[in-house]
Amino acid sequence: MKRKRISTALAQGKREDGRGLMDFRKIVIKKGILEKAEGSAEVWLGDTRVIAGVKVGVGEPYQDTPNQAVLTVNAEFTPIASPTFEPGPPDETSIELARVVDRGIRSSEAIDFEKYCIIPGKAVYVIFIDICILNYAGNLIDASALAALAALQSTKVPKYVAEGGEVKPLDASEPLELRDLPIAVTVGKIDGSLIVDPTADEEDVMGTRFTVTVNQEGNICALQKSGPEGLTLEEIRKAINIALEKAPEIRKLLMES
Amino acid sequence: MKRKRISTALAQGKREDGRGLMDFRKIVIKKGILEKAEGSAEVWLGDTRVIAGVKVGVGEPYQDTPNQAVLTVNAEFTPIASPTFEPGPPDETSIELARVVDRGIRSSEAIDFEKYCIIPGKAVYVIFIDICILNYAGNLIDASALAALAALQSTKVPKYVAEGGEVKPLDASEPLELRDLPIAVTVGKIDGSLIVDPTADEEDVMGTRFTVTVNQEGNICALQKSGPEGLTLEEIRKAINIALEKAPEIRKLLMES
Amino acid sequence: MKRKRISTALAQGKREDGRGLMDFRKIVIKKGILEKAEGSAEVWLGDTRVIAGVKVGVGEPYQDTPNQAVLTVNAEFTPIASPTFEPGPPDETSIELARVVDRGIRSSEAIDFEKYCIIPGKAVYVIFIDICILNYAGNLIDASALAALAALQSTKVPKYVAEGGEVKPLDASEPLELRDLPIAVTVGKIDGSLIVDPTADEEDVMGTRFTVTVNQEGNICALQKSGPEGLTLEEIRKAINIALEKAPEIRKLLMES
Amino acid sequence: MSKKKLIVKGVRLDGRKWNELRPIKIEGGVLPNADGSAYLEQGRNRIIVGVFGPRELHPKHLAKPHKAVLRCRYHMAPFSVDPRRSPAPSRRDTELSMVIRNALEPALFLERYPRASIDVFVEILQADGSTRCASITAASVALVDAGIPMRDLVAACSAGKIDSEVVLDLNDIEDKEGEADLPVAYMPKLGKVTLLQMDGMLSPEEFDKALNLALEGCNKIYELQREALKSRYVKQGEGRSAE
Amino acid sequence: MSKKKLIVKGVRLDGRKWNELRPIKIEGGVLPNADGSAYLEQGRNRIIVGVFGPRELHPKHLAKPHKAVLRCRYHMAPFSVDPRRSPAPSRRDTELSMVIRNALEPALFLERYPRASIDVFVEILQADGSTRCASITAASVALVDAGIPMRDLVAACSAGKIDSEVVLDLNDIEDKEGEADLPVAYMPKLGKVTLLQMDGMLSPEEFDKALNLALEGCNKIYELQREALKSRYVKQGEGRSAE
Amino acid sequence: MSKKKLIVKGVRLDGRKWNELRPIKIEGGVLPNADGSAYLEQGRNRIIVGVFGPRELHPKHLAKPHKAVLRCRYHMAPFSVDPRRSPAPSRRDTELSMVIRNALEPALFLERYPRASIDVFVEILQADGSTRCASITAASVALVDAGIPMRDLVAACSAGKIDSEVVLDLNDIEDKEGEADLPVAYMPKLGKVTLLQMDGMLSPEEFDKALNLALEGCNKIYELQREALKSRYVKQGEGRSAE
Repeated sequence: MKRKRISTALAQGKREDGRGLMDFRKIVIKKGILEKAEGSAEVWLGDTRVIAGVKVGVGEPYQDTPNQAVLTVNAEFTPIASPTFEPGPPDETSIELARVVDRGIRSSEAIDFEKYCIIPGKAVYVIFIDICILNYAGNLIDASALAALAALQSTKVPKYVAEGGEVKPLDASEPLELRDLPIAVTVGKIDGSLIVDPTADEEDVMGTRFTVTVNQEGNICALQKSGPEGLTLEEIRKAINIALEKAPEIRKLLMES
Repeated sequence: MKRKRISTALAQGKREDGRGLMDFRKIVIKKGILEKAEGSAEVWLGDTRVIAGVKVGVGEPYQDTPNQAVLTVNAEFTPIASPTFEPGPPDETSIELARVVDRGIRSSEAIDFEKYCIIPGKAVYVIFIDICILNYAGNLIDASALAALAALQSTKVPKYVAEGGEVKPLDASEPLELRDLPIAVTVGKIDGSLIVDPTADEEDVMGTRFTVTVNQEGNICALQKSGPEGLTLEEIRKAINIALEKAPEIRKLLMES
Repeated sequence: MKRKRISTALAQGKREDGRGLMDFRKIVIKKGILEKAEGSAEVWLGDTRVIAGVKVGVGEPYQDTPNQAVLTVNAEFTPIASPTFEPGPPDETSIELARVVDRGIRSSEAIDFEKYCIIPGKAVYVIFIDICILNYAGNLIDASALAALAALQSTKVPKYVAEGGEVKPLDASEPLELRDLPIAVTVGKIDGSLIVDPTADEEDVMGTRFTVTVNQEGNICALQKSGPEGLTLEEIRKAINIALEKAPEIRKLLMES
Repeated sequence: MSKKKLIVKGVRLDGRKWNELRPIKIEGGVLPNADGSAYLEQGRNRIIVGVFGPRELHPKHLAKPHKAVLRCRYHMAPFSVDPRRSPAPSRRDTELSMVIRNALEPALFLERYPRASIDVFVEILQADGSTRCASITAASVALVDAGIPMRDLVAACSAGKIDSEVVLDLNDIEDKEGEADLPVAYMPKLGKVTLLQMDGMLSPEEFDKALNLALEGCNKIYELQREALKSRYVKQGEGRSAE
Repeated sequence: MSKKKLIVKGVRLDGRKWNELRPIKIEGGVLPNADGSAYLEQGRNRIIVGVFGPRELHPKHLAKPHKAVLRCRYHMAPFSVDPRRSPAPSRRDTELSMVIRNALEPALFLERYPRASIDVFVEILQADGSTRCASITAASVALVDAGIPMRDLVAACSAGKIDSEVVLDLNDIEDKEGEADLPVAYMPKLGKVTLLQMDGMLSPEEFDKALNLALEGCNKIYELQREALKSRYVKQGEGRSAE
Repeated sequence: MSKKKLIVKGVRLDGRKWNELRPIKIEGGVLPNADGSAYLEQGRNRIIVGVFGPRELHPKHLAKPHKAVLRCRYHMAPFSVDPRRSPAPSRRDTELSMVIRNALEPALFLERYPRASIDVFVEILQADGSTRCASITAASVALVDAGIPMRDLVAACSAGKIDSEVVLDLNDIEDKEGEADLPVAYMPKLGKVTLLQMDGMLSPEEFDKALNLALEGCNKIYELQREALKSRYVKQGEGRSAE
């Protein structure tokens, strides 16, 4: 029934909610909404609502990257976000979400990890991005990637100095330096039609979800295909082009927020 | 049926087991029952039977209290204590029990945490109180708080010295210094009657459980209300007065054991 | 039915698969099958198939053995090994398997733990033996103990030196020194008959499983009785003698592989 | 345990008087997917509550034949405190989930919904002291927003003792550095206290004073809850005392 | 692995001869809520066992149609050893729970109680070597105390090798510093060994000697179990040898 | 992030040309107990896959009324990587299990087996880069070996960018030190891509080139899968390019 409704609309080049196939829902971005986190942002994508918080601390680097900061991205589907979400440890979906957001930031080299090293091999900045899904109405990846980036844009990094092999905090902070703004654009395929920014209902009937993350220079910095159906080469190319076209629009919104 | 039996007795100002509303069951306290633990005690409250063991080690302080010893209270409901207890990680009830006992000790400042610091920021005494419920017959909080305190009274703290930034054990120990003896008194409310030291059957039908922990000087050092019913202001005041009256009696027993 | 078939065969002094009571199935041992592990081996015992991998690293010693290397044996029943195995954390059976293998190696003092200390109290070699069951067709203990030993025989230990209290890796390695070759021989009891190397079907109907681990000099270095039935003194003596007789045959195979 | 002065010339570090609540904002119906919801700010606390139910309870063996099961979860976002905390539930979270459930249960008609569950999920987005009280206040509004009948609204507020003074509505630093914390939940119409805990040390007289002050705070918050339910939104300006 | 002398002039560190048991105290029926129970001291071991059943098994899919399921849990109190241990079950606990179950099962008529469970919960309050044997000894008494029919009592005792000598009933330091540990459980009337493990190194001759010694220990303990069941309490004085 | 040269005079560190696959060996039917199985070597990757089903799904409440549930588990042996890893599943394992399931599902007729499960268990014995692709390649052969009908075989292969060059079939060091990794799974007969992920950075033109190269690799591997299924065993010698 839901399927039929969605298919009928798509057959006429429209979406259930009246949007065109290539239209995003209304995007609202608020940066710096929390005082206690070093960075934070809230994003609405239609009824989808996501908060990202950034916490910055000091810790040990990984053994194989002794002079690089550590980044950890984590996502939680809170049970308030949908009647079907249950409290508990992260499941497959929230792990994938966090990893796709992480990959976009990491691959675009948006953060200069070497700049955020304090004492090589001993102490580096540890940056946590925690994504909290408050209302689920589809397209969590795009919303979460955007919230993570907006939160990073609002992030103030507390200053530390190395003194005699020890790390001392200074009573100062400076904005996190971001070298890129990778934007995730998710394309869905329903009955052979490609659409952007799927709703929860559309996701339910979607055979494939394909996320393309695009950096400032129009390069691709992460891909993630999901769902039980395949894509033709033609569809892949189309989806890539859609993302290359949409990403700058969303980046513009982000920069103006 | 059980409910009716208990209510009928209470209506006549008596308990099922013949006690008056303000009577505790027989209390037996044995201190120093184990050789390997630094401190230990066993408490019987009627058929309720609880063992507390104290282990003292050396570890790192918490970052925000670099010159204070660390205290951890833990409670286990062993499956031998009741046909309905299952083995497994601590549930809500045993966590609450441990935290209420912990709060009484901590709030009364019975232990001088700064005294048990060895090297500020590096090494402090770590005190574990483990409470083991051996038989459940109601009023675990009062029995456990008493057992914990009796175990602390019997505790010998092994001596350590700081030598060149390292901690060295000495072959000596001295009694743990206790600056207060906080006593927990739990008041139950059944059909509007207030009682002390409820049995398991009484707990089953009790609408509210209210624990008042009282220190040596007659001050209140912890409160915990539980159960699905509310209390009037009048009932709260009565319960506080009951606890202020009962606590010294129990403290006397503890000191004489 | 299975039980009857096995019993009928045993009554005639034979096994379901035609073997004699004291015959092992065909044993195949391949050492050094993996390049990335410091040691590895694969063992087939009939259709039972087991891989053992040895990883060698550097870590802290246990507090009570500051100048000894650390050995950890772990076993995993992969879900590909049997339609009845489920993925998940180690259960009772795989824990017992790992501990019996561990005990044989440890009790025989096959590894000189003091030799593999780098800086007493600070840094020692950490040796992990991981046993991976690929196909379950009975007698996992004997197969796993054999695979673990064969993997140790193939192990190259990376060299480290202590320089000014720090551990430095050298670009060199040398074979792990093994001082003994403990062999586990498992004897099963079905209807009062003792057999060696039970199949999965035989294990299903077996009342007792009794593993005797024998070292090079014919001493006993580990025992493990399992299963819901008891053993008479007579049966214990017989089983020990079977193991003392069989162990050298298997050790010979191991040394020739 | 305190060294730093928390009251200077009768004024608390955030500028409040001893009997003054922090600025409060309550908004109902903020989550499209939940059956009921509420958002609350109290000082720097930011709390969002979602309510689901009465609905069928899974797994079924947990259902009760004669009444609904009330389930509460108090959960802190990793970025809600400093330093970042693990998203796994702590022992404190488990206890707070329980006391919140006990605080709300007396207000509900659980016996009307056999075999069902009512689920109250509290998400602490930013924590600034007295979060359990703020959670109960918000949950109460969210329950009404879900259309669940209630005997009374539950309003919650803490009192405490800092620098030897009894004060209302502790913030984070007052809770950590102060001498006592007394969180209270109250159903004003029914005159019933449904949450009462205490940490720290109070003489019986101080306890009486603190309890009365907390109840005054509850009454004030009760009014704000009712306003919020009427207008779906209420914001109490700065500098308004509990009297 | 030992350096320290464990036997000096024929006497062990705790004053025992090679073939001497530690002082033992057994008491049945110590727990009001359990169907059966026993308390045992052996040297500084302090062990309490509670038995429940035969009772309905939950969850039901674990029940067996033709027999009862015997479930055993060996559990150490955090303060039972030095240093304190975590209350979470270790791999050793899992193995010991299994071998204790295997040691008791041959004595029970599980086939009489289809779909039921018999639960044996062992709590180690203080551990001083050979706890698995002491647990089996106590569990056996607790099973009888629960009124559960048994083919025979299971008595358990360890032997071992220290300072090159075969000795009876290892205590903690003898277990840790000695050369071999051989825990044995035995049903004397039926002549069946139901637990047999070994750690360390023994020649076949030493094994024979140690096994026989352990069985003598089991026989002695068997008598104590029977006395305890008659009088609900038994205490064996110091200095009594196994012969 | 790379400093070390990965291509020297047109030759990769392991001697391959840019468009060359690593040596591959595939063998079906290697596990007696599994319904289907396959063993695969690709470079130093060693992977074994067992397939069970269609079989009844436990627990039953997870079963679907109109189709089978495909369950995949990607699991690494602790010794498969350097340094040793914990046997507990990582977040990466969880994601890879999911993308492998998504890569295989389009090839299966799940609708034919309502209420059943098909279980694909991947064990990585040694990992050397592009293991998710190798797992899919092997799983596909194991599914056929289990007699499970398929729309097409799924062949998988990675392409990537190292030292600014687009190359085929990344090994471990090329994956870690390179500039981009593009794992692809493909059903050649149906012309459908069923796995497509990317890590690193590629221009749209580079992506096109890399995707085409990966598909050529898939086609080559597809032939090897078919040979393996005919003869139960196939080994591709060294030095054969994808063209």
